[in-house]
Amino acid sequence: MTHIPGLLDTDAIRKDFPILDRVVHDGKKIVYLDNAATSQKPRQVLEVINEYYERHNANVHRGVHVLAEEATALYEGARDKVAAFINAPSRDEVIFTKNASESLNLVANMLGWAEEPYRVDRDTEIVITEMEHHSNIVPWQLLSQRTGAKLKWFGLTDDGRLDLSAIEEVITEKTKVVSFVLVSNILGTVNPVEAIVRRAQQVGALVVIDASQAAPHMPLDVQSLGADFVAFTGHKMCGPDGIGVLWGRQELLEDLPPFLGGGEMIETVSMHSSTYAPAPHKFEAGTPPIAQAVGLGAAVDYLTSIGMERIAQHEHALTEYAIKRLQEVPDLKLIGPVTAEDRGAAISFTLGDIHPHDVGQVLDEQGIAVRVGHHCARPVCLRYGIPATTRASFYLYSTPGEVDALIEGLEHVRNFFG
Amino acid sequence: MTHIPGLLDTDAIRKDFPILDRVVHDGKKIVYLDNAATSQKPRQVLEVINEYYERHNANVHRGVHVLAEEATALYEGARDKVAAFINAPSRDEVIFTKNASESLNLVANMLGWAEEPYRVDRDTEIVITEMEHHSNIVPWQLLSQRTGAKLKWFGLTDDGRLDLSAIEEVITEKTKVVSFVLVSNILGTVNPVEAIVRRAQQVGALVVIDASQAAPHMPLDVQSLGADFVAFTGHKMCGPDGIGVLWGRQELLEDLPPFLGGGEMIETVSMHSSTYAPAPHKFEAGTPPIAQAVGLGAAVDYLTSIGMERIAQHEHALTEYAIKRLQEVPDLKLIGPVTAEDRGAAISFTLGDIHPHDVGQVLDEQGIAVRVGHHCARPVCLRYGIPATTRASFYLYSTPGEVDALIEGLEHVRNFFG
Amino acid sequence: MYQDVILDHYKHPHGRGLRDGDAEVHHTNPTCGDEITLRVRLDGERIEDVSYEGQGCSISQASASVLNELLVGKEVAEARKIQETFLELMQSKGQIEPDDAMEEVLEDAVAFAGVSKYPARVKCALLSWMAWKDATAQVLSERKTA
Amino acid sequence: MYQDVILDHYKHPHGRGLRDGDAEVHHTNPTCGDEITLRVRLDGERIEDVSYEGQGCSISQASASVLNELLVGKEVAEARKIQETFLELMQSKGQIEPDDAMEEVLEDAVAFAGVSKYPARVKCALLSWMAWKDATAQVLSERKTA
Ligand SMILES: Cc1ncc(COP(=O)(O)O)c(C=O)c1O
Ligand SMILES: Cc1ncc(COP(=O)(O)O)c(C=O)c1O
Repeated sequence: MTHIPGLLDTDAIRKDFPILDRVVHDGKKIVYLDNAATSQKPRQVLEVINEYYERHNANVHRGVHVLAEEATALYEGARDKVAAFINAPSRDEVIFTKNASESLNLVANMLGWAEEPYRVDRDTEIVITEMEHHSNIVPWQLLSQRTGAKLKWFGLTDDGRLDLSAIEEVITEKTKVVSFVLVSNILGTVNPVEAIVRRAQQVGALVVIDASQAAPHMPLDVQSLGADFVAFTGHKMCGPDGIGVLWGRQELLEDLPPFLGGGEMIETVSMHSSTYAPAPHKFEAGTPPIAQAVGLGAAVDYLTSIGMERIAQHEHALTEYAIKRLQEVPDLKLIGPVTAEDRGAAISFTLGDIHPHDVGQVLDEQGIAVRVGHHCARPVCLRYGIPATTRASFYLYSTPGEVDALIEGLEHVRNFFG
Repeated sequence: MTHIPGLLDTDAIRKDFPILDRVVHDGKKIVYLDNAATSQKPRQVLEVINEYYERHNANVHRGVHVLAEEATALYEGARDKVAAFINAPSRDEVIFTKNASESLNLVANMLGWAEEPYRVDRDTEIVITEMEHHSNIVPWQLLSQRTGAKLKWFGLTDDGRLDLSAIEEVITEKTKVVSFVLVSNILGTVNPVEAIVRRAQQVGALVVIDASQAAPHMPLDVQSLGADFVAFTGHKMCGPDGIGVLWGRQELLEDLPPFLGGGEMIETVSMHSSTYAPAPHKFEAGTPPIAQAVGLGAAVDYLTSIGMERIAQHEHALTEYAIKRLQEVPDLKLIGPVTAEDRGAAISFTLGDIHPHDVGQVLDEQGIAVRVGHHCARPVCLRYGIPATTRASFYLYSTPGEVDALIEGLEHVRNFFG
Repeated sequence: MYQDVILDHYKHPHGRGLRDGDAEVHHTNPTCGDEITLRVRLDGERIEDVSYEGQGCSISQASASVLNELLVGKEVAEARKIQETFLELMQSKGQIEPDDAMEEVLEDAVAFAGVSKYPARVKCALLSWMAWKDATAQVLSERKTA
Repeated sequence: MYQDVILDHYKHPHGRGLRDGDAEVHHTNPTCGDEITLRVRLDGERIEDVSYEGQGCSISQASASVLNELLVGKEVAEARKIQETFLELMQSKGQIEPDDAMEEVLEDAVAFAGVSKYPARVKCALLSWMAWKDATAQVLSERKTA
């Protein structure tokens, strides 16, 4: 085994993840390198979810019976945990959604229906970037189509970074909102938050940060980010499916209109009109993903017990090693930053003329799970003139041995199609 | 034990639900009569969810590795199961959402952004009823506020039924959409679908049915309902939290615009514009609640194995018995139909001057879980001039013994506050 | 949670009914339909009357009765202290075991200690107290602007 | 899934390149970026040429090559039958074990039987076939309106 400083004790950690023992294709132990798509779940999370359903399950809020009180305490307790995890000034700033996509759509819709000074309309501009996930592109395209606002974006440099050289022309006095990804899921790039936030604040634009690929992998402090909204998703951070988070600044959540209407989000309803509950409930219509929030709370506990700094360090060391090894593979071209600096643990590449679908399929035959395609970030592929990439992405349980397996696998791919 | 014909073998069924053995308040076995709020989950469902996370967990679609293929097959397999459960003409008409509230908001938003002939605008009318759940009121209020459309509704008769006497004046040529609940969660009323659908079709209005309290309790056949959209929610039908369903007619799903934008719902994205995937994917932005859909599939299998006809029969017999026994309690007044005909198994009542909160609390002390309040249907309370009700609601595992416990509990409540 | 003291106040409320006041407020607890209309009459700094009418559960009813008994005749400053102590007790999630000092301040209101364990009911107990606080603030601010 | 026949067609594609045609279509598989531009030239009912250019994975490339080899020279009606048989095979989720009759119709294309087990790849195999169907329909409908 390769020795690399900074790694976690993955032998111990891997014991927490039952699926990592899974054997596929007649006896090959799975090498799961598709963590940017979704993470695996530790026993600690699955047990909490089960315990919830087997002992406490009820609908939350308003119940006077034991189960309803327990369920409410667990659900709201999860909100406390998430608030602490992201250093939110107030727990009431944490809204549970179904995924990061809903979180981002929520913001876009709020701003479309908002009163001044927040309202996005035909005289205003929205700014995103060319490296956004579709979930941070399409909501703004829809908002722009529906309000007449102009959609603008930052382009990319050849080495996979945001081109901020014309920042003053992109973010202008007309800009109402700037939404960008903290860590790119396709390029791995970690973006310079401060420069963008500073300019946005100069012109009074709101800042939305898509932290879907950051929250799982590094300490996240919404206060030091300086953004107005931060979105992320549970399933990529050891939590269950079906749960996402939107953090928003309290004053904004108070001022902005609701999105989905229904049970739980109201204060009082008559046939003629309704008033809304204070945030976060105003934005949580219907029975929320209760067990999933509780599961996310357990995931946050799990990650915290290991330490987000330590996880970031582990992934950084692994990324450095992976980049080095990948560069040894003939005809392999990295798409995105070619060093581990300001970079997350998702690494995209092309391999000569071999189509990523074929790369992925032949790797899969060896038990190696990577993702191929445009990774819901097609504009990046267009930008670099490629149809797709192969992406390997790591997490706290990934090992140098798995990087080695990937490299061997790629050699096999080259021989196969060579 | 009281013998009542038509009941299920609850001894056997209850063994499937671990939580029903839960003991609360120093030794009292729980009597769970809050099923209209949420149902309990059988082992069979919890095991499938666990198995999903422990063996198959991956993000769906587009993956070429084994786990991604398995996850996709399980997720799409759940869609097949749900389609069969509601007799949908096509599996592609089944959209997974996070809950019934999202399903209803989805329809309201689609109609607000739609082109003619579907578009709801200031010259058109929306019709609902006074017995809707807030989740089928607020989305239409928001749509009406945002488009200028007029919101109208059917009132209620004194005995808890829809007052359809002026149906021709309520549903008119201007009506674009009629949305109503199939089974009321507060009154228990089963509404006359045919009469409403007939009139709506006469004037060319779309029909939306909120089947949240129907899908768990009786055979549901979207084709024989004759509606255009049907919404329901997983957690009330033995499924997990965080999953809902919207069924819609294929042509409509093709014609109507998307709601949430993001990954999975697109066909192709460039910075300038995007095209959308065909339904159902068009309406499923972001990583869907995969494990939850799989769990709902298992719930549907479970319910089907027992038989929806048999479940309906069981609940009908139990409701008949419960109504009879409740009417023996002095000062108890049923809110809603006073017979079991055209009635679901949710029974609301008041008990003299004793506030429902006190009724619920003292029942809870005896281990009996009921819900108190306005049950997210405040207009019904306003209509009957009461602040709130106490509601007992039954499911396939409920027993006559639990009805008896409720009656005894109510006697105790009366003595306590007498 | 249903201490005898609470049941007693519920069955035989003190000072119920609306009488003359310097300010009136209407508070509701939308989740359970509890409502209260409450008037405060001040004589200088002294609370001359707190009159109220409303509907609600035993907890909210009894709490209004206790409030009336406790606050009428007190100086506003002292009443505020009582209100704050009561609030603290109710938000304690059952963690505060009232000691003698607290009992001296709260008198009958210490009986609500048990209610603080039931999050869904805390609002009921606080309804009249929040209404009182609001009404009193109104009187005082009107005086200032007058 | 990577039968030698498939790899062979991938490495040495038949009839690749764009030549004159009566109709041209451009199809894409947006999920993986596969693209094909395909032209059909008919001589009465006979398929005189199917020319194509595109990018994509080995499966989509090989499939276009196989299509060219199989369909050029055939009558449209027969080609349709081949296309339908191929579609059926690809949608079989690995359930169809091609028999001699099927092999006679599909020739090299039976090698794609294994691909049908991989839902994510079925679209790749079908891309050129759908494009051919579309282009042919265009030629025929233009003829009618002409
Ligand atoms: C009749 C009815 N409609 C809609 C809903 C909303 O369901 P959910 O809270 O799962 O969105 C409920 C349950 O709460 C209901 O009873
Ligand atoms: C950067 C980024 N943003 C947003 C999302 C959307 O997350 P979800 O699919 O959970 O909504 C993802 C993941 O798919 C992502 O990687």
